[in-house]
Amino acid sequence: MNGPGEFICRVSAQVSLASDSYLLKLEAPTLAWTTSPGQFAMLQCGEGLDPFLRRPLSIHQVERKRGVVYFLYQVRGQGTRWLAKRSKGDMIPLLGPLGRGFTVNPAGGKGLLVGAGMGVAPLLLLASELANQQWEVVTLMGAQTASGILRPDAFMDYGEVRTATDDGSSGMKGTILDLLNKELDDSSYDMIFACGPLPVLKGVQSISIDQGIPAELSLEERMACGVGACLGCTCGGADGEYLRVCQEGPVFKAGEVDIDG
Amino acid sequence: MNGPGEFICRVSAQVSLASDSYLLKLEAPTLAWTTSPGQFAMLQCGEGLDPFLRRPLSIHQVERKRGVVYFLYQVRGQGTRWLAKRSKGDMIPLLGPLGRGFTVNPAGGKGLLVGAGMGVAPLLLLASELANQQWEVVTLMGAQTASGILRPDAFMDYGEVRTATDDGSSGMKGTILDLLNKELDDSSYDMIFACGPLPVLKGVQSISIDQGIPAELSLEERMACGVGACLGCTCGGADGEYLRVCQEGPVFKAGEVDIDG
Amino acid sequence: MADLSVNLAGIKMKNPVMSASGTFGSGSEYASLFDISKMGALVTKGLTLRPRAGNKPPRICETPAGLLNAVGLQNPGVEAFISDVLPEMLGFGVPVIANIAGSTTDEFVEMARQLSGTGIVGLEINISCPNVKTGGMALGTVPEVAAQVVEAVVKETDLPVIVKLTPNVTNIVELARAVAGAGADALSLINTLVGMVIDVEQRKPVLGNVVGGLSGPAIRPVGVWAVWQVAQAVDIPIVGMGGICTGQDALEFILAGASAVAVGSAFFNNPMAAVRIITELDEYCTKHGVDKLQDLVGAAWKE
Amino acid sequence: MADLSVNLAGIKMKNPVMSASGTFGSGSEYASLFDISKMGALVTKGLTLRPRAGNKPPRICETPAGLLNAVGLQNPGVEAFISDVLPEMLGFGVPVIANIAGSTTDEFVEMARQLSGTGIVGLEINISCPNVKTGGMALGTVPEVAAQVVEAVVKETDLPVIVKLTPNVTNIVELARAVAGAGADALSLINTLVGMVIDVEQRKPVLGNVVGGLSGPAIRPVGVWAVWQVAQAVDIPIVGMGGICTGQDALEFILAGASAVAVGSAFFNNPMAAVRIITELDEYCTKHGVDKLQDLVGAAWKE
Ligand SMILES: Cc1cc2nc3c(=O)[nH]c(=O)nc-3n(C[C@H](O)[C@H](O)[C@H](O)COP(=O)(O)OP(=O)(O)OC[C@H]3O[C@@H](n4cnc5c(N)ncnc54)[C@H](O)[C@@H]3O)c2cc1C
Ligand SMILES: Cc1cc2nc3c(=O)[nH]c(=O)nc-3n(C[C@H](O)[C@H](O)[C@H](O)COP(=O)(O)OP(=O)(O)OC[C@H]3O[C@@H](n4cnc5c(N)ncnc54)[C@H](O)[C@@H]3O)c2cc1C
Ligand SMILES: Cc1cc2nc3c(=O)[nH]c(=O)nc-3n(C[C@H](O)[C@H](O)[C@H](O)COP(=O)(O)O)c2cc1C
Ligand SMILES: Cc1cc2nc3c(=O)[nH]c(=O)nc-3n(C[C@H](O)[C@H](O)[C@H](O)COP(=O)(O)O)c2cc1C
Ligand code: FES
Ligand code: FES
Repeated sequence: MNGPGEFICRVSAQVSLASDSYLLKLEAPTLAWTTSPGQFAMLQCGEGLDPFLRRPLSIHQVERKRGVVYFLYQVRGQGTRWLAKRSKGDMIPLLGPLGRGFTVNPAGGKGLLVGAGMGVAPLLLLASELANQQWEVVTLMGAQTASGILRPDAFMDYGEVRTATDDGSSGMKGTILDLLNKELDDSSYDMIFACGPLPVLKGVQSISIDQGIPAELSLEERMACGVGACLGCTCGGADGEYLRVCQEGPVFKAGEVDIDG
Repeated sequence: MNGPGEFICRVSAQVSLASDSYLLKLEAPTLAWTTSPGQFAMLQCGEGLDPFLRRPLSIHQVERKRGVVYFLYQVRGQGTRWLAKRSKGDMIPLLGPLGRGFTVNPAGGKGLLVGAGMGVAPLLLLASELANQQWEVVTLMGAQTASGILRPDAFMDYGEVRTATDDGSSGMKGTILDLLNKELDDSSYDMIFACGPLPVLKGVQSISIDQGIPAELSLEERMACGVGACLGCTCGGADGEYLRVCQEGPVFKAGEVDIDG
Repeated sequence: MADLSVNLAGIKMKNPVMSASGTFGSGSEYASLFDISKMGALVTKGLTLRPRAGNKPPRICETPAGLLNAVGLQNPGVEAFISDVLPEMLGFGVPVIANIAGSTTDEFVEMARQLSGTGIVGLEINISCPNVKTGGMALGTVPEVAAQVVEAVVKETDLPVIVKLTPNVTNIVELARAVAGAGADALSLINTLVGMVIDVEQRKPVLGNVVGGLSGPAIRPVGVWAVWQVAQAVDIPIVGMGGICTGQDALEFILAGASAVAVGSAFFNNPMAAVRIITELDEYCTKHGVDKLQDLVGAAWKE
Repeated sequence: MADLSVNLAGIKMKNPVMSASGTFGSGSEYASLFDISKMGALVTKGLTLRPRAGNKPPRICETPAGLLNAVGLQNPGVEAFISDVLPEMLGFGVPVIANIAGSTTDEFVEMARQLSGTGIVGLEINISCPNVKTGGMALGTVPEVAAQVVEAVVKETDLPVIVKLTPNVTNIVELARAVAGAGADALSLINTLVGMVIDVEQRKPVLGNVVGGLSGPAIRPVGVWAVWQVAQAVDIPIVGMGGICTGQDALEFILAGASAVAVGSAFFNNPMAAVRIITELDEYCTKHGVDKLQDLVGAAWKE
């Protein structure tokens, strides 16, 4: 890894999916080649000085030969609202790749991907890399309702996909943790990779510890610099010291972090 | 006059002219019907809170039946740079019509329009109204070079157009004040209507006083509210009191203001 | 429709949204845009005993997410205000509060006297204007001096006295305690921060007055902090202000401890700001099952 | 190429653009983005005598044209800094200034002692941090207290002593005079303004620490004003900061009287900000026929 770069990227396409979510395709050849699964970029989401901070978004998918990078995101506030209005030809400054991503053991294995809501964003690139390294991949996706299950078809390229929704409109009726417990009852896995809201990550963390299955969790925190310089994005570490989500994370081993601590 | 309104206007077209200047066409039927020559609007020129203030732009031209209003403006800084990037379908919030415009005496007469650089912006609607009221109109336009003479063809619809440029690339070689002096040597006028940088307005003011020809001058000042509420946009009045450019102006009688005072 | 009403030290308002002094003219400037009677209260431009011409232009300079102003209290003087401007303000059927800016205690007292019985329902004592050479902020940075002004005005008038404080001090709580102790009925927080902008081409200050007062969203966190601190230290109600543009912004101030809020610079960004804020406050209450907005005052530290 | 160099109280810099304490890590975080040796000087994160864990998250909150931070001086302590971090900072071949934040005078003195002879070329005395309970701003608001800290440090060290002041005071000129009188070699203006943001859904402060320091373009006019006032009152050089994002912003501070400038929050908006500023300062000089940038220091009031 040579460290992040600053790129002004051309939008090559943007499409709106369900549930206020968007798939953004940027021309970013260097980023496409240098990033690894679980890393993110800081995107400038405005023209003036408001909003002032860049927005962290996970690298969702890359097409190395075409030099493009995809982001999958949900409109939450001012920055993502601005981003959703961009279209082909617009330019977006971006800093990346950033952070420590998922561990993809080249020896292969059986991996369980757990994506709650928008938490699926960093998992697609991971699924593809795992598949490349001969891993067997199963993806669990959870949401409130079927329209919140994002891009299940894309995940199907790399292995089986199972879903859970609160209302039962897609897959199992229940939470993604219910689905995870069921899945672990049925099969054994070498590794769990999870991303989603804190309660889900906390659940995965205790399941991982209880059942002795190693897990990696992708966390979120408010960020300013994105490169480890400002100490603004810390979360509690297992040994009481603060860890920088942008540098020691965003992906942590389940035992490293004190979630909601 | 019923006072200004707040409208969110759709851009119906925008075209870039010479010298970093743009012609913007907005759907604004109420504004088109209620405005009079020399009035202006405050346009919101950004999406976030930076830039924070709206930008004052003169009503350049209206097509009442089509419900459209044109603005002619030059890119100067952050706000106008943003505006120049808008295209068909974008929405722009706008407050108007604002201020006191030019006096168009329904009795008719012979009017001399003096537009220095971007100062021509408010004069086209004036030319059309004067022509409507049976005035004979001559327009003097000045700029550094030919490319700075904006829309002379549009002004030709309402009367003769004469130009002056510093380098002689269009019309007379010299300043617009030289051209004005020459014109007044050749013909007599009932009224001068001028807009442009302060030195030009100051020149027109003294010519008006010296030669006893009434003149109206359109001034500029930094504005916050645009409606007379904040007292931020004042210029010196002839009697020593401050006048609000957005309310008592932007068009003043030559004797009312102490230019650069 | 939730109950947005507030009784601010005896001033009854149907909602907590006031205009901030100096930003809303007499109200009539905005009357073609929205129904002014929807406002909770109107506050006048800062008034002085004699007419004031104000500072030399330029008086306004945009800054990131805000602006500097150095109007310098241009106003016709309290007498001409009462005869020429006040009647149209009263015509909106909304409580009108007079913002007064004396350069001495005597001037404050004299203005308080002249304004009583005119229909004005409260006085906002402006000891925080950064744009004048005498009076203004000079009276509002030393607790004892501020208290002395307030005491004299309170003695003179039966009207509720709201004291407007400057954030340009080391310890705003100390000031607030001093004026509360001197009998203030309420506080307004905050007036503008002092700032300046330099024109790098001209190599001189942009404002004719060199310095000006910084307002707008840029200063909102400073305003919320002032209210948060002061509300926990004094027992009188607070009018919160500083960059309020939306219902959410207003709620920040209310949750920090403000009973009412004032809208100033926001009008320049969006002339419909006050209407938007009132609507959004109501929506928030409805969405969150809040019957009475006043129940939220200080809720961010009370629970 | 104009002459951008500056000798800041004995610290020789090839240009006046420094990093602002706490925003630039050790510099290595940005080393893949631009050549760090292009910077005029690097300033460390605030150091304390013992390691500090810092405040509980969230520590960052965006505000209009700025941000609040409440990092709370997380750092490994001065000893670990010297052994683990300083070597890589010195490796960039750029002067390194240590920002020290004691909670007592003795701590300041002890850190000054430990840092001398380490390659550090200057000390920035941080008596203006709003995010710690002891020391910090508490030492920097009363002129006599500030002067006493500075005097003790100056006595201990041969390094140039730069004193960083807070804008959260009634009279920054008085403070500046006091620390200049106590032997400070230079001043840094300004540290952050105190502010807070409330989450209206949670009805509690966003920051784990409740309050934080407001930085970024939002506060730039306050910073320019502080420099303008202080530069005319003291004879020691000033490092100006507060929302500097462009060459034009840096020039505002220089024309107001700053000999050098620091870039902080701008890195978060644009990681290439420092490079941009250096380039634009050079362009401005070339365009306006300025041979030596230092000739412009204070030009807005000197002529
Ligand atoms: C490493 C990382 C990767 C992420 N990847 C994705 C992704 O791939 N897709 C996606 O939809 N979202 C992702 N997020 C969350 C995303 O960053 C926020 O939704 C986004 O910043 C919200 O910005 P806004 O302007 O729309 O919202 P606002 O609420 O207006 O933002 C205000 C401020 O809070 C910050 N903020 C708000 N929510 C979050 C959050 N959840 N995490 C961190 N900062 C936040 C913003 O960055 C901004 O500084 C990721 C977050 C992190 C930390
Ligand atoms: C009544 C009136 C009518 C105008 N009509 C036109 C027109 O039709 N066409 C046109 O090109 N220009 C017109 N102008 C000037 C136009 O308002 C400015 O060029 C524009 O505001 C610059 O904004 P900016 O963001 O690009 O520049 P910036 O320099 O970034 O603006 C910074 C601030 O200064 C203000 N400002 C800068 N220049 C001026 C100026 N000359 N007058 C007033 N405020 C200024 C801006 O509004 C803003 O608040 C008019 C000005 C006034 C007062
Ligand atoms: C143009 C302008 C004029 C002002 N005039 C006054 C005044 O006369 N008296 C006063 O007490 N405050 C005055 N203020 C301060 C505002 O009332 C308010 O306290 C401040 O602007 C912060 O609120 P805001 O950010 O919502 O504008 C003025 C502010 C502006 C922008
Ligand atoms: C995240 C962050 C951390 C900071 N940490 C320190 C610090 O440790 N010591 C210090 O003196 N100032 C610290 N500051 C203040 C900056 O050095 C600077 O004075 C202030 O941010 C204003 O400049 P800016 O607007 O360019 O950021 C910090 C600022 C930020 C944003
Ligand atoms: S965002 Fe700055 S250290 Fe992580
Ligand atoms: S811009 Fe507010 S009075 Fe003219």
